[in-house]
Amino acid sequence: ACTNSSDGDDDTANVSNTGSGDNAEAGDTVTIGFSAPAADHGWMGAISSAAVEQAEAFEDVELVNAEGTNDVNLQISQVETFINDKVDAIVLLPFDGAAMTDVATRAMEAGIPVINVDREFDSPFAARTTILGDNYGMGVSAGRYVCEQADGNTDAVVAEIAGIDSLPLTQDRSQGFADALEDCGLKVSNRVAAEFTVESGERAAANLLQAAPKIDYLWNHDDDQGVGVLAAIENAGRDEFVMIGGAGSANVMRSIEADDTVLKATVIYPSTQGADGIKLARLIAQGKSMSDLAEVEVPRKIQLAAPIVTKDNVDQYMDSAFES
Amino acid sequence: MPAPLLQLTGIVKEFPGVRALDGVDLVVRAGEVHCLLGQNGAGKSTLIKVLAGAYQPDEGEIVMDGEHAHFADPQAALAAGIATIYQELDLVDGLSVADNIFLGHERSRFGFSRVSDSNRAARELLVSLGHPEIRPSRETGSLSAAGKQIVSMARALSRQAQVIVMDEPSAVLDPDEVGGLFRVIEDLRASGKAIVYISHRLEEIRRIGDRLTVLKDGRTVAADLPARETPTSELIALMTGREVSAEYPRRTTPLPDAEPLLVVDGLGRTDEFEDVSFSVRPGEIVGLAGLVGAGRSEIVETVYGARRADRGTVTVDGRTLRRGSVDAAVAAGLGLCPEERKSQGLVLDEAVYRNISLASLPRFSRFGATRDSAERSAAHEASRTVDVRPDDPDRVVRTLSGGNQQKVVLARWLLRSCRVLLLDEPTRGVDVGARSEIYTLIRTLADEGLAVVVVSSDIDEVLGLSDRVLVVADGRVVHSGPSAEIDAHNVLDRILASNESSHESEGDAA
Amino acid sequence: MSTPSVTGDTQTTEAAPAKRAGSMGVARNLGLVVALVILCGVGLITAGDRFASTNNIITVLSLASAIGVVAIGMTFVITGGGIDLSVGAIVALASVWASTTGTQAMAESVGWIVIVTTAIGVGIACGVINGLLIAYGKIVPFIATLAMLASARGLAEIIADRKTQIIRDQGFRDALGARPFGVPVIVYIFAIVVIVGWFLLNRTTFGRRTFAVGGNPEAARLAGIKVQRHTVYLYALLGATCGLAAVMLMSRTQTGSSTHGLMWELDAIAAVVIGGTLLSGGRGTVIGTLLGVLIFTTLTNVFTLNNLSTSVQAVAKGVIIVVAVLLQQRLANRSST
Amino acid sequence: MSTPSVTGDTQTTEAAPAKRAGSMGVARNLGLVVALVILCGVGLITAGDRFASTNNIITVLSLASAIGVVAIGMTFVITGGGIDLSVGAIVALASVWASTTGTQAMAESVGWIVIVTTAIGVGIACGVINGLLIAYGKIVPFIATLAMLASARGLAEIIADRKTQIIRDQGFRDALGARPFGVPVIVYIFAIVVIVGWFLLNRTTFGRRTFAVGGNPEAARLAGIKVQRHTVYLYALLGATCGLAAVMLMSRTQTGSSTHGLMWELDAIAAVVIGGTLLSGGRGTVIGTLLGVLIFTTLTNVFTLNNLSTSVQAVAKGVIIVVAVLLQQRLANRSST
Ligand SMILES: Nc1ncnc2c1ncn2[C@@H]1O[C@H](COP(=O)(O)OP(=O)(O)OP(=O)(O)O)[C@@H](O)[C@H]1O
Ligand SMILES: Nc1ncnc2c1ncn2[C@@H]1O[C@H](COP(=O)(O)OP(=O)(O)OP(=O)(O)O)[C@@H](O)[C@H]1O
Ligand SMILES: [Mg+2]
Ligand SMILES: [Mg+2]
Repeated sequence: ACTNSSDGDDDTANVSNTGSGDNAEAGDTVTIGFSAPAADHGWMGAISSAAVEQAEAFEDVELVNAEGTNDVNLQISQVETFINDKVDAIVLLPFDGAAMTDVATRAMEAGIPVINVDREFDSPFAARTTILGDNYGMGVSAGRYVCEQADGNTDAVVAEIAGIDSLPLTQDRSQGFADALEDCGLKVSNRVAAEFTVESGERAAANLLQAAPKIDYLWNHDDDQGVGVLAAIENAGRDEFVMIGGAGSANVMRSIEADDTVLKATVIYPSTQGADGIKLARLIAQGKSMSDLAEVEVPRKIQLAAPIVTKDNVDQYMDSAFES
Repeated sequence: MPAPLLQLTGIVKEFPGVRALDGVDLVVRAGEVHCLLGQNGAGKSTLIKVLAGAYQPDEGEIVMDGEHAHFADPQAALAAGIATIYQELDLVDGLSVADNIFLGHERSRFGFSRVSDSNRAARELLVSLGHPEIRPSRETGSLSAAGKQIVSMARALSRQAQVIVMDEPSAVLDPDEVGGLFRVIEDLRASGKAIVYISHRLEEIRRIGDRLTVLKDGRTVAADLPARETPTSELIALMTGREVSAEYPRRTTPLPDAEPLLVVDGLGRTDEFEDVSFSVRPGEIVGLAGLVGAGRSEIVETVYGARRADRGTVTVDGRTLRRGSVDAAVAAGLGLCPEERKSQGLVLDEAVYRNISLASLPRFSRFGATRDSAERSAAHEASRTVDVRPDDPDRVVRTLSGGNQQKVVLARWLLRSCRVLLLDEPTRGVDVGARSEIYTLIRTLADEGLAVVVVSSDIDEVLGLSDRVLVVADGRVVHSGPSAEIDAHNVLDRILASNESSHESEGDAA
Repeated sequence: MSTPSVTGDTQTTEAAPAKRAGSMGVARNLGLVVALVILCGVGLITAGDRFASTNNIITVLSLASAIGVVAIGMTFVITGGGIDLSVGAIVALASVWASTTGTQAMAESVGWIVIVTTAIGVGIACGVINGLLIAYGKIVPFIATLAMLASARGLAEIIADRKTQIIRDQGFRDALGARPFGVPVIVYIFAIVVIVGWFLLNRTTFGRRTFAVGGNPEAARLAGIKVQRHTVYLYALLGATCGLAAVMLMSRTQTGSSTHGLMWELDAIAAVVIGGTLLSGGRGTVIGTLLGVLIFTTLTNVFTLNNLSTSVQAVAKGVIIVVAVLLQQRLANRSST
Repeated sequence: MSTPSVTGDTQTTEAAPAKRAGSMGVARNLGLVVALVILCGVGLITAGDRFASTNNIITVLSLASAIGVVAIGMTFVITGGGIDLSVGAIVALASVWASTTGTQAMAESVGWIVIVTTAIGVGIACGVINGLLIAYGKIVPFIATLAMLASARGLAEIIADRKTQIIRDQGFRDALGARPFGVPVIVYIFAIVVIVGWFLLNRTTFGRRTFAVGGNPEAARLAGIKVQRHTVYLYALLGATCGLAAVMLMSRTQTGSSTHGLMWELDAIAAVVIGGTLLSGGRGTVIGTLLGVLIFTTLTNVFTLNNLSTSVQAVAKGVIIVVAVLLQQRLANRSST
């Protein structure tokens, strides 16, 4: 997921094999199957690239990378191929967690540990370990930030630009946002959905800005489409509101740091999950533990935090931001 | 005798599975009308397509003006001075008349169309063809077949060519229009152009031709015959290799005195035809005579339900048909052999036998599953009765010659046992030999008790074939009576009389 | 194993009537067979046993099954001169409708067949609406089915409330998840649909009329065929196959979701067209479609086995499609002359 | 404000020659105009000033511009009897190629025009490849451009490494971001493309030949038109408009990305077809396409102003498309009889 950005040696923001202890040492070579949705937006692209780069960084990992797809039928067959191939572990970021549950269970039954990334399966038996971001929590973080800024003003106009609306994760984010806002007596007055792409973000935002002539707070679910959203805001010459991003791309972090746009904060949705999935898969396949924990097994579930990033703490997160 | 303007020797053209041309020689001189004769499928159209650069010959050579010529594409032939009127109307329906005429050599300046200029030039051409009523700006698709044929002619003339090839230009024209066509051909001949003329109507060849070449099965069987003097019997023998009767088969038994099977009463469609009433008894053949554009096709199509009647009724065997419903007509035993074989009749990419059986599928199926062999053999038999060549029921219809395609459409309705048969131009483009067989066939069907309605632009044919004739002019029946009591001259007189009486109705009747 | 036999059997039978009609012979599918064989060769060379294993073949066939059933239905619509962009959306709607709590509750008391009939019923209903809009409303198929695409997916989202619906009915899971002789039920379903589809298109009056309606609707009408009604039947048939595909997908994923069948319209049409069915109508081949589907799924499988990057896969896919079609043409031409 | 004038002007001029050719008169677009007016009426009633504000109108026009330019190019290809599924992918590839660091570096020394010419050049190149495959390779347009769709997007991903490339060239930003008389440059570009497209289709030899090639390619060939070469020109033209659309999109988003233009193929074809251009070729209207694009863009705008949920939007969109087309037909029929 990295970059030609500022200086040369932070080249491995998401990838590190300089971990602690024995885990960094090469063990038996393991084959890991990786399948994810189509990289039709930056965050997903970052996830996949990070996973690939992470695997390359390990000399004892051989990665089999299936074609990214938004067709669950095809993704199921990819996992079946992994099972047929008897890979040592499968890292699976499902297009739709529930729909992939059955095949993941079959993989587990075949003795192949499945590491479930980002979109959770429907059954605890389908994965050895689950590592996921907190979609609901993202919404909550963004909502809390708005509440904080509004500081008791219950008349504030809050707008929301969601991602692909038919995905359950989008629903979770919106729900979290709505719930957090409700706590301080606010609600979303205008909501549109884009498609996680720059162009769709621009399109949706352009219309939204016309629908709401005055906005106080705008939460945009995804920083890739956010590039387009910012372009639309600039095109419309609007600056009366505070915008909050989502996911935490490097572009956005830099812009928060520079503090020269309406974008004042973003909520992190780690793009390191794919890479972490690979790491965990390797540990599990090689029978190792997470060396920072006393526990001898890799945990069942790791949920990543969805912290809010503002000008004040941006340097803390800059390194883990994904370049998109 | 002038030197040959164009000389083709040993032309061979093969299609997958057929040797369409098998060594054809043709010599055309300037200032003559050279007729090309041959049965359906003899290779006439293929030959002229080779000449026009639309096909590349496999063997043989073309010499034009004393020099070897090779036409890699139609443009090369056009550039060399050969313009062609193709048998199938090759116009673009969506374009205006003027655009079609100048397609490929548009009147333009820096790529911009000079609309008024080309409209003016188109109008001049159309006027010189005797058709000032066709507006150059009219959409070509809305013209009748005859109108399109005129546009094709105008297009060929617009090329200022040395050689003009005409493939059955008269097939869709009525006698009046053919007269106009011949005047144009005379002018061209007088100005030293060469014309290659194809027709199945021998009397036309007598009138206009200078010399003729006869093709049979892809070979030249006779060349350089004088067009006027060669006896008809000899020509027919050369073409077909057998004797053919030139007589119309007359009724042999008296017409049974039955109730009419088909009764049309007060039928009308706004702006097309009005107040058409007639009845046909079983065993009777009724002919609709008239000039092109008179509305005869519209009448039979409306009877069939393919167009929705605005007024009047159609009754078959005492039952009135639902308006505008082909289903009802077919269920009542009607069959229509439509006027335009390509657009209305044939599924071009299907095999011959499947086209023939199309209207009779239920007969060849059990529980919805087709009985292929029964279907094929029945269809094959039907195709033999009309003499489809080559005799191969599995051939894709698209690869048949024009006349043979026409026979396939006809065969469809022979196979389907219907009670009332409506035939619109059944012999268009059909050769002399097959034509007389089709006449016999129609007569046989009538004798078996069918009621038949025949539309044809060939007045002699209508009169010869039918028991009773209706003369249609301008959407009205102007005469009705036994066909024995009227001759071609009288028919034309009545049409003219009606035109004079309704002088104001000028419109564009093309 | 069932592929070779399915392909082999029907291949030869289809060849027969086709050959009789001029240049439409075996040659027509020869190039596709060669392309598929080359693809398998590449798979064998690059992935060896992993490619040729029974399991892998079953994986490819399972993947081909649901989309394959839709493609067979699409073959009829395209042969009949139409097109349908709404198939993916119909699959989604059918899967959602058949997996609502209401349907599942009913299935519990009546039996899993309720789920199946609901899915197929919804598919047929959507197909009939498409057909009516096209045949009687005279809306061009592209637009009518585009409208259906938007509406059906929207409706699926509303019904599912954008959540993935899990199928808990054990009867359904058992019946459709079974694997007689080690082969999943859905592969048998696909095989049956191919055989029935082939028979319907080539050996029945329905098929004959489909060719006529697609080849020249005016001629078909004047020959007494009820063109409009037939058009409705065609879209209803495709709708039914979409419903069936939804069932198959539900069996594979144990879910109903408004995101099922995303982009299937393009995949299905591509398989049909690469198989040799003319987009302009009047010419269609079930076996060609089967080969088209198998080529696309095998391609993906070989890519996965070889661990190509997604972007490189996309580029390669485009190039391979072009090469396969060119190959197909050259072979067809050569053997017809 | 520029919409009414653009529409108005060309509308009346188109009516003239159209009327000459039989039933193709004003009536043909009347239904679309009525649909658009009704839509605007709904917008006014439900969103009042927010809808009618200058800013909102400019927003709608800006949103219509890039896809509109592609749709005009698509009108030519479809009128000429083809179809192009790769437009969105070409837009993406052109935008990515024109925004690489290499191109931007060159732009810095030579000028922003480098970015523009690169984008249009890439577009033309892709179009020419499409055209060659279709005209000389004899691959059906659907398949050839589907292959291009896969390859071009894959290549765009490889070049961009799946990252969004920011355009930093100030010259480009200034030139294309300008707003003479308060209207963005891209709206002027769209207007010019519509006018030039109208002229090209209706007033030039090229246009006549396009109708002929689409309406009856065999007749066109026999009339001495080089059908194959013309086909290549048509796809190249569409490629050029895709390149131009990429430029417009880069100006609006300040980025080049492999995800630009996702699904534009369907949107563009839908606008063209709803405008009245026949998918079978031979008949096409630039003004109809313009109206089609405006209808779709206005629809989304009105939906957003009313804060409808995406699912409801989808259902409504499908229904509105059907109603608009039916309305269009009824009006066209009534005034032509
Ligand atoms: N494209 C083609 N493919 C295969 N065979 C063809 C093709 N075109 C013509 N033929 C065959 O070539 C032979 C000659 O056909 P052609 O059209 O030249 O006959 P014709 O003399 O013009 O007949 P008609 O008087 O009926 O018009 C026929 O047997 C026909 O079936
Ligand atoms: N599709 C059409 N649109 C507009 N006018 C048409 C159309 N078809 C035919 N016409 C007109 O209707 C009139 C009757 O034409 P038609 O050729 O059908 O008459 P007909 O008596 O059957 O002549 P034919 O001898 O050619 O069979 C003509 O004026 C013709 O121009
Ligand atoms: Mg001929
Ligand atoms: Mg007629």
